[in-house]
Amino acid sequence: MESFFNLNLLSDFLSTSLRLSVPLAFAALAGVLSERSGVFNIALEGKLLAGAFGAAVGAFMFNDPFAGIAVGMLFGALAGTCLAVLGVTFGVNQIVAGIAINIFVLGITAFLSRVVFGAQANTLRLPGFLRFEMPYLSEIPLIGPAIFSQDLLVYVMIVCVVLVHLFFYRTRWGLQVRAVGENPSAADSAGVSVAGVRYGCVIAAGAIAALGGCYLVLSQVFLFSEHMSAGKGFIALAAVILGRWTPVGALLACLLFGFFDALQLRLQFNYQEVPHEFFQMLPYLISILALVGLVGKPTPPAAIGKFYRREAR
Amino acid sequence: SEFKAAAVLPGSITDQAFNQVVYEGLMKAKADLGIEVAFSEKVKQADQAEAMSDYARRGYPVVIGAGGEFTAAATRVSRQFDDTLVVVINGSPTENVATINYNNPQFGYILGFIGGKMSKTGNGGLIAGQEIKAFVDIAEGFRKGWKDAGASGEVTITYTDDWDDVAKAKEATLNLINQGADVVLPYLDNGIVGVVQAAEEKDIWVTGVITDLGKSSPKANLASTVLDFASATATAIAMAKDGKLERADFRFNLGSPEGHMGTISEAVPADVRAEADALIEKMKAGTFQP
Amino acid sequence: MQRFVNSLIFFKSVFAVLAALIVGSGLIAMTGKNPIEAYATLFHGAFLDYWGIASTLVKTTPLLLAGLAVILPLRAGLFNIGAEGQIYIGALFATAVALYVPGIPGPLHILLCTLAGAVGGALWALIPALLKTYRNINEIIVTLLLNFVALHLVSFVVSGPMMEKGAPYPYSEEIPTGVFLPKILPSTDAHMGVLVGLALALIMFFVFRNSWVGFSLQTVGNNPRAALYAGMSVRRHIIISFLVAGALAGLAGTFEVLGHRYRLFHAFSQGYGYDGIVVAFLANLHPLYAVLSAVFIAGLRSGANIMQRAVGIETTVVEAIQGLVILFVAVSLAVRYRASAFAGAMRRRQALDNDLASEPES
Amino acid sequence: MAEYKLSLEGITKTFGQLKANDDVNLHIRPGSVHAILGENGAGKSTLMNVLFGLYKPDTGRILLDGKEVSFASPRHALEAGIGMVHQHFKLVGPLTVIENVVLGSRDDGAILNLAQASRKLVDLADRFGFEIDPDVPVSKLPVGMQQRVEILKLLYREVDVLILDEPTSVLTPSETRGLILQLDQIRKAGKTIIFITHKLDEVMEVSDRVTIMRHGRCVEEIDTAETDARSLATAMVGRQVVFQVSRTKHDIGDTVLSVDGLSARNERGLMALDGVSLEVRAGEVFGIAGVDGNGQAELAEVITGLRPKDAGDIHVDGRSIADASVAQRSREFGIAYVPEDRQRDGLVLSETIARNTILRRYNCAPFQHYGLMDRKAIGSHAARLVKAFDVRFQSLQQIVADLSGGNQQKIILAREIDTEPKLLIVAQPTKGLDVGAIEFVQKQILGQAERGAAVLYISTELEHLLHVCDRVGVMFRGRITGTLSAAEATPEKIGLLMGGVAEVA
Ligand SMILES: Nc1ncnc2c1ncn2[C@@H]1O[C@H](COP(=O)(O)OP(=O)(O)OP(=O)(O)O)[C@@H](O)[C@H]1O
Ligand SMILES: Nc1ncnc2c1ncn2[C@@H]1O[C@H](COP(=O)(O)OP(=O)(O)OP(=O)(O)O)[C@@H](O)[C@H]1O
Ligand SMILES: [Mg+2]
Ligand SMILES: [Mg+2]
Repeated sequence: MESFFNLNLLSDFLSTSLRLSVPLAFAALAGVLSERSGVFNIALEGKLLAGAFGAAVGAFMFNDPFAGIAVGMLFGALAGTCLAVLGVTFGVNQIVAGIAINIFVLGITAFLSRVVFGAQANTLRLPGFLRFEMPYLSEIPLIGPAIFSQDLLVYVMIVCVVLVHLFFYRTRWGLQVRAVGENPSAADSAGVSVAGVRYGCVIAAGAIAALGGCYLVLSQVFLFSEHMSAGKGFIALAAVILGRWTPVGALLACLLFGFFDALQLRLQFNYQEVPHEFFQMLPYLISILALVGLVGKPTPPAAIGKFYRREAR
Repeated sequence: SEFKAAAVLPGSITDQAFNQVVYEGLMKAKADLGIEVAFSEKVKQADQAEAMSDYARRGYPVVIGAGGEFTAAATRVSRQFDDTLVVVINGSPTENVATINYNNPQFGYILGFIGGKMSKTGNGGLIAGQEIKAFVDIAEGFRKGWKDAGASGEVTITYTDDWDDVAKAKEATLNLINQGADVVLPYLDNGIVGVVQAAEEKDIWVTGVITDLGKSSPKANLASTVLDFASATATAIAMAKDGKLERADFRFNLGSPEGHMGTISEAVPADVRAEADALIEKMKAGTFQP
Repeated sequence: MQRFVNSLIFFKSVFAVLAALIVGSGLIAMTGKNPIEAYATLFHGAFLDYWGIASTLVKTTPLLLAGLAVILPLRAGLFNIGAEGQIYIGALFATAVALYVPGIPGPLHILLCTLAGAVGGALWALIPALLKTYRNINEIIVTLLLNFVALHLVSFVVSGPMMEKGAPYPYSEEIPTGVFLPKILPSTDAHMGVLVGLALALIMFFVFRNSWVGFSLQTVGNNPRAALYAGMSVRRHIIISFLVAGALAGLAGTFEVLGHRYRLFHAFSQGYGYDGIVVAFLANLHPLYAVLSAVFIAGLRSGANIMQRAVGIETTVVEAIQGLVILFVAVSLAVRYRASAFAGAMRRRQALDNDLASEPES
Repeated sequence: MAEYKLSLEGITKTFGQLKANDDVNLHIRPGSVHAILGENGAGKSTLMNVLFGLYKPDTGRILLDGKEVSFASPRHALEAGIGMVHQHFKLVGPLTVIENVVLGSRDDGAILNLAQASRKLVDLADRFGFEIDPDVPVSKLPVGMQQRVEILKLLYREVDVLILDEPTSVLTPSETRGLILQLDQIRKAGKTIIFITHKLDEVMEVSDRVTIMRHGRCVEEIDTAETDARSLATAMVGRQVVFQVSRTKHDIGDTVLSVDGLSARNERGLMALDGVSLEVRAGEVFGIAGVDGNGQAELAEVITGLRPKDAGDIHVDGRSIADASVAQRSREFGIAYVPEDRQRDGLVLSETIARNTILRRYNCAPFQHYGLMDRKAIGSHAARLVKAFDVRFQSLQQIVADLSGGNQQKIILAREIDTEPKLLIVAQPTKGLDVGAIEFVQKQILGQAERGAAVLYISTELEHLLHVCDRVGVMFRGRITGTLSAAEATPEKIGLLMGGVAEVA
């Protein structure tokens, strides 16, 4: 228990928490963006994976992590486009479309990774982003090492959250997104292009979620492995709801999740005699408790998951 | 007719670990013996019995299930198909089924012993996907060896709940390192990569138990044993072809062609090596079992 | 006429499957295998071969029951993403009764296990239902999170208290042979569970269509305010629909254990609960179509397995093709509104006849 | 300048088999107020939706300033200077008033400046005598307020052509006056207004020209100066309309409903009812007047059991109904209720007509036996109701959403009245109805009183109240500020009470 109060350990612990939440946060932010426009995004998992694969391909081909980001975001955006075409234009049930995309991405990335990387898939060490210490800031005790000596993508994530927040509440288009997600017919009558807004949001969401995959590959493990998203997209989905469909809320939810995931690793260490499954349940149980504890009810965007067709009433 | 062998694998044949090694053994048998082989990878647990019986039905005289979780299904399949020999790797001894096992505590022990000698902090860490018997045996041996080496601290275990999640494995390792472990042993599939990366970054030792990490990571590898499932698989198939594989439990000890020491780091001093060698000899001779 | 329209709609899905397979054949060709041979194997293996049919039926059972567990609450406007967790807890309860309540004659014991499984699933579903009704907490997230909790709970149980001594892998002891579900195809794994699933689908269809329970459930789903006004208790509907859904999913887990696994394995479900969502939507929330879509997905899976074994096609290709098929079928179902405008017109026509026929004489 | 600001030529629009607009021609002069009249379901809203780019016509063309235009979406219509107030509000509930107002407008650049927009909006509202708080979420506003937001949204955009689809249906008389005066000014500024309403006096007052639609066709177009309300009504309905439903004398019996010191809260937790007491006797029609949002809706909801009470007591036939459920109140105590918001509360829009007619009796005989629905009984019941209430529909299996507003209202009324209730509560039953339908609805309600039911009639339309009620209670801020008998009630007296100016004992 003593180790908990050791400043270095604590700061390492916070740093682990943050790192575990970054991919979640990108995905959750993407979820917020697309669900606020009324498109349910169960495809986050697939987008993360597509992004991870793209990042690996880009970094491998061009030997440059920025190329990895570019290709990763492109692949994510493609997955997003696919969801938009199916869900917004064709009116395919968005959950089914999302699940189908997940399954497809899982198969195709595994298949193509064998084609692209061949046998070296798992020994490869791709160029990536390294942690750097911010001058002065990183010397602040506790949070300095935890927050101010991370790599580029962590800061990109924080900037993205702030940008999406400002976009939602300070810009004309953000207002349009919120309106489309609540009442597309009203937004339509006010001169907002419902399909346009949804396409924009879902494709952008694909690119943002892909950044989470880029982080996995370019900042964490420097290689691509099959199904490396490992269910993070679904946790992100929960974080979207826990964060009440707001960018900042979703980030907090992801941090909470990352915190308890890091904590469960630590608790396993400290209490070897307790069955580890109980610690592994912890992040999920805490999330449920957080929901119970929060006051007021979370109300999803009213039009979420609904196909909008003008002449239907 | 021509001899055939099939393997059913729970994971991906490119996982750099268990599944890949068994797959390689199958390919080795194909090349060495000139037989026909088939395999199914990433077979979900629910489909394992079905996959094995399907191969049996297709007339494969040998069907291999890669992993202890096949034991239950194997019993039923071999009951149903008299002409097929069912082989389970890491299975628990079962009537009518050939099981291939390693003397896991020995492998864990020797790594734990070397690790314990070399640890500065006295703390070691083990990382596994799930709590399966093979790993528990290795862990037990590792702990014993660690203690016998006279290390001061503890050996702790972390389960990641995912054999392939590289990022999670890496974070779990970093956590162990933060808590003071400076020798870690991964028992994972794809996840091993994450463990090795963390070890390299934090400049601590890793010990490999299944594959020789000295080949992929000479810098961080302290010592590796090789549970050469590939050879074991190929050996089993060859024996089966000659009709010599019995429906019983096979156990490979440390020091056999199928299970032996791998690379040991230059950093390990000669006296420790000598002590280790002596222990290995004793285990081989059967005078010592951890 | 109506039937003709329906069959057109059905065939549209068939065309979609064909289209997906054509796209997928590109992938197969990339691996150097012959797509036609591969597909012939898939189809034959899934629906024509005795063993293949058995394997399709085995997979159909949990898919169908999980699908029904998604459909029912959705009628009342609630999303049950938690079938997966309910499957685990149902299986846990059933296994416990199978292992620890001895000395009961076989059929009765099976019944008892089945009941226990249903109760287990229902209890697990009760948590989100109560949180929804009394705290208005989003049921999607609670059911999703509880899946992970259930997974770890079962994992704990089978690697701890319930674990078979010396087992190489986390699983429980084998259940007594007396509680094995009877087979429907001799010497295969195909068990009776699929018949139970079918019966339950029929019952659900009948209840939705003909009973006032179906009426009120649908009213609650369509307009809860109007439901209150109609004197329906929205809370009670939420709770009951979740309880029943949980029980259905619990049965899926139970039949996995009693039907062909014969023990409780760690992480045994591997996504049946999530597959249930696909089944439900491909069936357009219709209990009878759910039978079709469950058989379809099950066939795809078992056929794909056989294709992998017989032709040696990599699983990754098979996975990608499965995704393609679901995508294409989903698209074909969505493009239905043209057809359904037609179907709607037909319905109105027919209804008009009904109107005329039953107009009270004056 | 072209002779016509707008011309619609040969517009046809079908839904399934229904021709909602059938070769409609409409010509609107610049700077005029053009009224469109027609029964419920005549196709007025459909025509306007076509004009506004929401619906795509099957055939026909639209000319704006003499040039052919085609609007792919409302955005194009707005860009061409055409704006519309919809009959069924197009508001985004969780957004605030000001956010709804600026939504989609493109003149303030990328960054929202809500403060500045709010000032502009408040100025605008002041000019109309509308009181509005720009920062309240729209969903928290009563219906009347929402109507105002809809109108302000349009005015804020400063379009050239204003389409107003029943803008006055939930406004108070004084608000209606404010709007009409403003419309006059707008016209004087050279703008063109299309005005849809069912209130003939409004037509007579504001419009320059009137088009009358029936069954999807234009049947008449005439200068307002050349006609009068009575002939408009006749042209519209196709028969003579009695304007004042006259009350026949009937006996007033024992007390049916007695409400005592009733208090309750609204969704926001604020006191909506504050010690209301009243009594309604058999055969009596008791009217509740008041500006929308003063507790009328809550009163009805508490009596029917849809809203919990904080204090007070309710008796029906001398028995307390405090512990009775909604279903018991309806079935055992005979309380029937026609809610104000028919689409939100009274109907399941996506269900068939047949099923909606049994909504409140779905599990009672004869519609079910042993848990099973009796389709035949349901069908013949529905067929009887739609016939008796003259509902215009295509099939009983049609979903209610496809009916026009008036016909939806008739279905609710039919369903409620058919149970022969002891107490009938009706809230805004004539909202959005055409004159013919109003006459019909009022007759039905009076018929219930004559049969011996006690009727609680909530309405913001004073004239209707004065025609129908024996007594009128006026609500203001959750209290009944005065009760007047039919004889003593005048619009002036009630108007004073509605503003909370006087409290009459
Ligand atoms: N989207 C739609 N789908 C199907 N039918 C529709 C649709 N919109 C309108 N209708 C039908 O078209 C006809 C005309 O409706 P419309 O709303 O234009 O009438 P209205 O004249 O505005 O009536 P009201 O005075 O009640 O508002 C009605 O029978 C209505 O049921
Ligand atoms: N004009 C009519 N006269 C008599 N019976 C009718 C009439 N219109 C409808 N019905 C019957 O009333 C029943 C109740 O309608 P409802 O909408 O509940 O049908 P349903 O249960 O939805 O049927 P379906 O499953 O075919 O859609 C109808 O099934 C039909 O048999
Ligand atoms: Mg209208
Ligand atoms: Mg129907």
